[in-house]
Amino acid sequence: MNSLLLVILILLAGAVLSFLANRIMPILSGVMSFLSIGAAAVIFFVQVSAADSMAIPISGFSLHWGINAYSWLFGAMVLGLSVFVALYAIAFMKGKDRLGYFFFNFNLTIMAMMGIVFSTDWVSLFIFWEIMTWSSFLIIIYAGISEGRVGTKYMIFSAIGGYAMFMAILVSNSLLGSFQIADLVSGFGTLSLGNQALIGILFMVAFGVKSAVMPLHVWAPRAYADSPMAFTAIFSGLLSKMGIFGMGILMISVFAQGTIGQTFIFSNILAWLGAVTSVIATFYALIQKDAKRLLAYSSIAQLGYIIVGLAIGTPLSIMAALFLAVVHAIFKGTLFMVVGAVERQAGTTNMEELGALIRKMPWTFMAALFSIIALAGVPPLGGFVGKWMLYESLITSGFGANYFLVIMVFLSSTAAFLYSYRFLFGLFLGQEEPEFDHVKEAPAIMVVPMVVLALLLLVIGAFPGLLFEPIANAMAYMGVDVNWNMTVLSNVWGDEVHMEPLWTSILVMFVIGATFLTFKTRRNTRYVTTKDIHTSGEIPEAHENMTFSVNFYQPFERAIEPVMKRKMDTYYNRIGEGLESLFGFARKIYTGNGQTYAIYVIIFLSILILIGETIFNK
Amino acid sequence: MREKATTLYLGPQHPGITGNMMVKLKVEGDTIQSASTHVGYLHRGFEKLMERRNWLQSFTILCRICVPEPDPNEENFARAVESIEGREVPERAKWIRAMVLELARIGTYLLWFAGQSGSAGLYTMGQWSIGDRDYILDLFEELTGGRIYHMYIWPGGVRRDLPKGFKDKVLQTMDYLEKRLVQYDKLMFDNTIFQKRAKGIGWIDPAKAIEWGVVGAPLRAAGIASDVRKDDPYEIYDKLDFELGHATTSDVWGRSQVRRFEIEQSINMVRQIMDKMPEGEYYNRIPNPMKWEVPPGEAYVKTESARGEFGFYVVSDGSNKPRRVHVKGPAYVHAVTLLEDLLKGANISDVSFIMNSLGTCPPEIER
Amino acid sequence: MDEFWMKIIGFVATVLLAFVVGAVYGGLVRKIIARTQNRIGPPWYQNFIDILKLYSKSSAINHGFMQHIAPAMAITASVTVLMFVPVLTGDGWFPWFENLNFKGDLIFLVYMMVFGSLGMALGIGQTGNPNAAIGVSRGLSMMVGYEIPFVMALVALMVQTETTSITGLMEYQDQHGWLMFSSPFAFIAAVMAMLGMFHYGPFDVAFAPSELASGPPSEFGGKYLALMMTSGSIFAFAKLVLFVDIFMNGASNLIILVIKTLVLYMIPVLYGAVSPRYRTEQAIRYFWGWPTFFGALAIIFAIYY
Amino acid sequence: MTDISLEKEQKIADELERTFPNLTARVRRARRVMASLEKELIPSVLVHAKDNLGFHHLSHMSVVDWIEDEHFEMVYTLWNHEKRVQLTIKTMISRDNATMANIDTIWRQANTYQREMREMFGIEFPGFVGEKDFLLEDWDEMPPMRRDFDTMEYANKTYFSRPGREDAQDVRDTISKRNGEEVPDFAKKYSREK
Amino acid sequence: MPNDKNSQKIVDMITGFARSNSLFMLAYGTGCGDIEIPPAMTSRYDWERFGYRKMATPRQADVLLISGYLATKTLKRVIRSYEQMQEPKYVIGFGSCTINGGMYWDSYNTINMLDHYIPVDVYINGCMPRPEAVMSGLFELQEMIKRGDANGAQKYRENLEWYRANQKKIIKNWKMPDYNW
Repeated sequence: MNSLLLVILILLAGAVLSFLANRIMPILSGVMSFLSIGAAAVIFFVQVSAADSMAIPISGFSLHWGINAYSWLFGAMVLGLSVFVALYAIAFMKGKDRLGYFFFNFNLTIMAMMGIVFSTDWVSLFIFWEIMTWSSFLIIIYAGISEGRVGTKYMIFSAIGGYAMFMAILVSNSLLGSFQIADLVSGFGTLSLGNQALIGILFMVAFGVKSAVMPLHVWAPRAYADSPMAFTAIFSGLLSKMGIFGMGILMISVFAQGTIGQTFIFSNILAWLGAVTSVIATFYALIQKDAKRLLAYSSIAQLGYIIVGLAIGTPLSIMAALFLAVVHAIFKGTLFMVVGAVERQAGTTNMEELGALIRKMPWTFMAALFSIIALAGVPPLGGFVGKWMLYESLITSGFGANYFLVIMVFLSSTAAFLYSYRFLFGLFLGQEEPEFDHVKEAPAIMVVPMVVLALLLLVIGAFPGLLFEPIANAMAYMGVDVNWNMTVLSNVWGDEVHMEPLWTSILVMFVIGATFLTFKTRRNTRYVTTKDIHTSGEIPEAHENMTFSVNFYQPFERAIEPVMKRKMDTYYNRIGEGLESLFGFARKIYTGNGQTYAIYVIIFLSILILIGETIFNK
Repeated sequence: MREKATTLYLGPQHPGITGNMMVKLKVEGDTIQSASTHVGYLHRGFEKLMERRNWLQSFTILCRICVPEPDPNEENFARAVESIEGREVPERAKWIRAMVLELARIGTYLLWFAGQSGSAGLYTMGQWSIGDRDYILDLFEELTGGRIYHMYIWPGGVRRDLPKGFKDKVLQTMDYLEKRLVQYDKLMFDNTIFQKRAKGIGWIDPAKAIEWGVVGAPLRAAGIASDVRKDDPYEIYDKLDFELGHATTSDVWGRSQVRRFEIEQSINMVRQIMDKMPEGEYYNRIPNPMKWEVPPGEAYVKTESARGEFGFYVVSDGSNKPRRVHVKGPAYVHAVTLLEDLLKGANISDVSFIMNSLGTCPPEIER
Repeated sequence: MDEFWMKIIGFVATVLLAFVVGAVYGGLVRKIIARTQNRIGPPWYQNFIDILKLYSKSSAINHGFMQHIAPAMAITASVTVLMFVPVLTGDGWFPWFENLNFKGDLIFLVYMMVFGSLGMALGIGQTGNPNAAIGVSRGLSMMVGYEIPFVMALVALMVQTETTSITGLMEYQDQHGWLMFSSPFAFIAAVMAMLGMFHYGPFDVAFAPSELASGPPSEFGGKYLALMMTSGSIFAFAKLVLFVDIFMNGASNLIILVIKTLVLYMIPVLYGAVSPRYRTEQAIRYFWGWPTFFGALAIIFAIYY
Repeated sequence: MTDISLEKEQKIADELERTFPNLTARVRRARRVMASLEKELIPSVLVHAKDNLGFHHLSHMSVVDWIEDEHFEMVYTLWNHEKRVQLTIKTMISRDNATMANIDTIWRQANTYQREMREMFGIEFPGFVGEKDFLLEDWDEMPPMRRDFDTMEYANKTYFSRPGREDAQDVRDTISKRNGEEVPDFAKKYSREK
Repeated sequence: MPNDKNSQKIVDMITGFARSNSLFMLAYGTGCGDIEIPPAMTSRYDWERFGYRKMATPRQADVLLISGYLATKTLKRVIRSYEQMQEPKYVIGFGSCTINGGMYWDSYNTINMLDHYIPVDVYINGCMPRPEAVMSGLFELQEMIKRGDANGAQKYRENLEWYRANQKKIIKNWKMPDYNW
């Protein structure tokens, strides 16, 4: 059997099996999911090769699947992270109800993502895209309808994206007469500029929704924060990367063919959108008090960098974007798992209440620390490599506006230190509170995936070449040639950063320093509790809060007040209110019941298929 | 369940606090939600101790009530005793007393410059002004024998006459200080950063100021010309020509302006005093200090100290010991209820700044 | 093998030099500030005594693992930054200094400088002292303020010289003269940002004693404080050398190095001695005002250079 | 201030006596008016003085322990900023179960005074809110400012005292011998052993 | 050789030199004596010449300067601050009131003998001691440190029970964390 089909079928079978296994024993359903994803991963990494391709004929039309270096990169990312998350999810979801429902959709989402990666024609990509949207939507509403109508928001934006993609596919088909992605790439140059722009914008809206670009990001923070954390790791780490996957195809290969690629305007607008997204999202992230929402905004900000990198379009910047995409999947997946572990163990993720979990959950802290260092882009971990390439590519691009773009990106990533610290401080550091005395380290089955992924970041930091190789292959497939070296970063001006001496230096100094601290007057070094601090000689009473955790960055908030006054969300809400009053009857459709939504989704699908049929048969 | 707001202890062991007291702050972010002043770290029970000491012995401990500016204590108590007893004070003694009070005021303002600028991080100013204050202390040392505690003003006059050549030294010091003031202006008052810090901070509602018990420079900064030296003149202040500091902004900046103006006025007043001081007796001797009895009576006397109205309520029951001495320093109101009000909604950065601008002096709160 | 040992010797020598010069500068600064304040001030070697005294403290407390290793992280960052900044150029008196330094990259250095602060911030966070946490919040907020003009200046330099490495910048300066003059706006922006970087002057709000007691290092004493001070001395020196390298074409021998760094160091020190401190948001607004304007000007200047 | 006409002072005293029949007011000297009455009327007199007579400033508030007569004397000192007159209002309250009306609704700063009086004299102010500890901490003896509290006895009981020298001899010589220094001439004239 | 007596002597000399020439004082104005500290610190007397410096938190300080009388409420805070300091640490009693109560000998709220509550290394008498006296006291402390006589902290550790008993006699509500040296 074709290995591509095998992967998809195993994942699908896993979905069905885990749904059924729930009837026998709830925990089995997680195990089934994990096993199927593991098996799919094994097949993917062992069996799948570039030669694999297949076509599934459906009523005179066939869906084409294949694999290339670019899609292999994303496929590897999806399955690689999913294995860890699925393992984590077994323990995380233990004891919750409706596990069958959860794991069914969980597997289905991963299957859909693999399907997207495998698709070589727009139709099958679109089908899997919609499956991905629905299954993820069903998981968002798994916990019930929340007050912000998160699911509705997500569905509305996804529908906009879906329609946009559908339109784009139809337009390109009517112009070029083919659904093949490769045909769009080769034929794009022949289209008129207006058509190029139309197709480009429509596709960009479709992919932009999933990767939460600035005006289309509104659904993301709450959707990320309200899903179960085991899924958010996938949602933010991978699902958003599908948008990047599509954008990558467009930006790297499609646009390069057309005149639009040469006009700069399109890619520059996108790059600035990406940069503005990252700045604003970063500012929002650092005023959040819930760790989940902090990470959600941080995801949006990080996706902003990736978009900047893609939009600039130099080899180094594309490499940076793809590198960041992979690293972001790893560290953000880990961080959401960390938050999930904290939520499960301590019962809350409110950074104003939590504190001092470092002594109770040291391994989780370690995973969080490494991921945060990678997120902040501080050397020597993996995040730095991506950031460095992004900056260098912007600075060496030789285009005036890009120099200011680099300042925007830098502002966002410096401000990211603020929320990075806030995250670690809010959850793991600060005063020990008696109400969290009972908290214990998460079960090993949750800790292991986190720690393994965190260590992976360390390895990537030391040997970025491990990641450069597949990325360079993918870019070569897309027609961009890059040189890469195992441990040396270099830009087009010939400047280099050597990661190995850096690592040596850091390691040696750190060991010397730590050894000195540990052995100098070791006998007289004493551990004291966090209650024994300098409080101006006073002894605080038990009920008094000695952790500074509310409005942590208020001075900074005051400085950025002018920017923060306007919130995109309120505009949408106003539009939404206007629409709601206009179409009062539409409210009846939103019953707030997940199953009704599922019916709508099915109706939606059948309408789409009907439309598709009529067009195909033309 | 712990409180939402963070508790910050500003003091007693804290560089930002004036003296030894504690302001407990509840903060969210860097905005203060509520503040409460806690005192008692310096409580020595002066009022109780004075019940056990005779009238003259009381003077030795009295001056320790407010450390930065001990002379108004002595002068107040002396005047209270004189007013109860009806004792005449020689004219020259009155002039000398006024001189001592004004010198003390200059010294205190110099110390205040250090506190106000130090709380804003301008340490150079403090180094200069405290160094210059030492010249005033030198004058005191020559006049009274003590740098800080003088025990110089007694009932019936002052303890000693001015030493030889003292007048010239005083005038020289005043000339020196006047020159230094120009440099202080450059360093502190003309500094834009200082102005940015001070303007609009610690605003007292002028309409409520009197009712809240605001006195002294903060009240004058609110646009209300009120000064015990003018309103209820004591010693020879009605014979001196001086103006009051005036500002209408009612914030830290206004208070700085008022004090800056008044230190100049005090220098002028000292010059006037040295100029107009009559010759003659300096001490209307009391009979036998150890057996000296003061007839029954009571008096509430007040002085304009550098921080504002400083009051003494003294009751005598006819014995050789005071029946009751009650001291009311301006900080008693400023540093407790007023400070708590002003800090609500203020920034953490401004706590010590506001506190200094009110002239907080904990020992006079708790005595 | 000889080369290897030469490198090790050079490594130790550079670190020692940085520490000694940094600590002497610390002493000199105290002396100079004392002079502006009409005082004699401590002897120039006072910082050595202080550090030695702190090392000889016989007891120490810590609140947990993170606080324990935080100073180690700080010194790691300082030394690593130093390693990537060319201390001396050309045929100096000490040939080791030149060979040792890796080819430093500016973006890398900007990020590496944060490593130590982040480590310290984590250690400080574990102490649970609210004053320290407020200090960290202020320090990090202000960092966002001054990094922007600083990076703008760096970007302007990189664009103008078409290199991102420090050695590249110095080679450019060998041919075209000091960047301080050929890129004046970048220099102005960088120096204004430097005021914030050294935490002197109006930008010491993170350590404001009258507000936060000792601020971030509130709970650090004895050996921890000693290692922090050592790291601080090295870091201050490394930052100065970095500035001298990118704007004044480095130094070929120690005397010139000392003169150049000292002159540069006096800017924040003397400005600091006569300035009260800004509140945090005022400081951020300051950095996003004129310095950023000059930074933008510098970039525009560099584009059309 | 040679022209001492006590007109405005007399007017205030008359006005007060007219409004409160039980009140006795007298002018003591220029700018000093004193009034006394029973304790129940104190809040209304204060409100009247503040709102109608212009005494906005509460200068001072005190209490005197007349232990022989078994009562406390409450003293309120007000100041009129426009007319520059000081009004002292006095009343007597019983020493056992001493209670007094709470006036911190009239002047906020009275809060502080009342906290001190509660702590130092044991006077209760019904309806008064304020932190219990003001100057003292964990004090469980008699309120210390009451005249029957003996501070010396308490100090001897509680604190260590360093024994002093028995003889009252001048120690300067001993010190100078120990250090090997000469007593300077100017110091000799203060010596008790001439 | 670390065990060698002579080398130990040299080490002691160096640490003694460092410790005595770098005295960080805890910024704690416990009483009215604090008014003479600013002159001593500032341009007239300038004690930074000798390496003295004020430190804001006890963790970093070496010297606790008890500037004057201690009210019982302050005593509790002083003990807390003292116990938070790190060894070697020294205490200077400043002013007559720390020695025998001074003029507050009969007050109900001030302690009379400081050395019964925390170990005092140097007393400075006078009310108020002039800045010169303060500095002379500090010189004395420097000499003691060099000689190795300033071992108050050791005394405190060894006689902790006695000190605790004295302290608890006055401080009724004892809610302090344990002393960790």
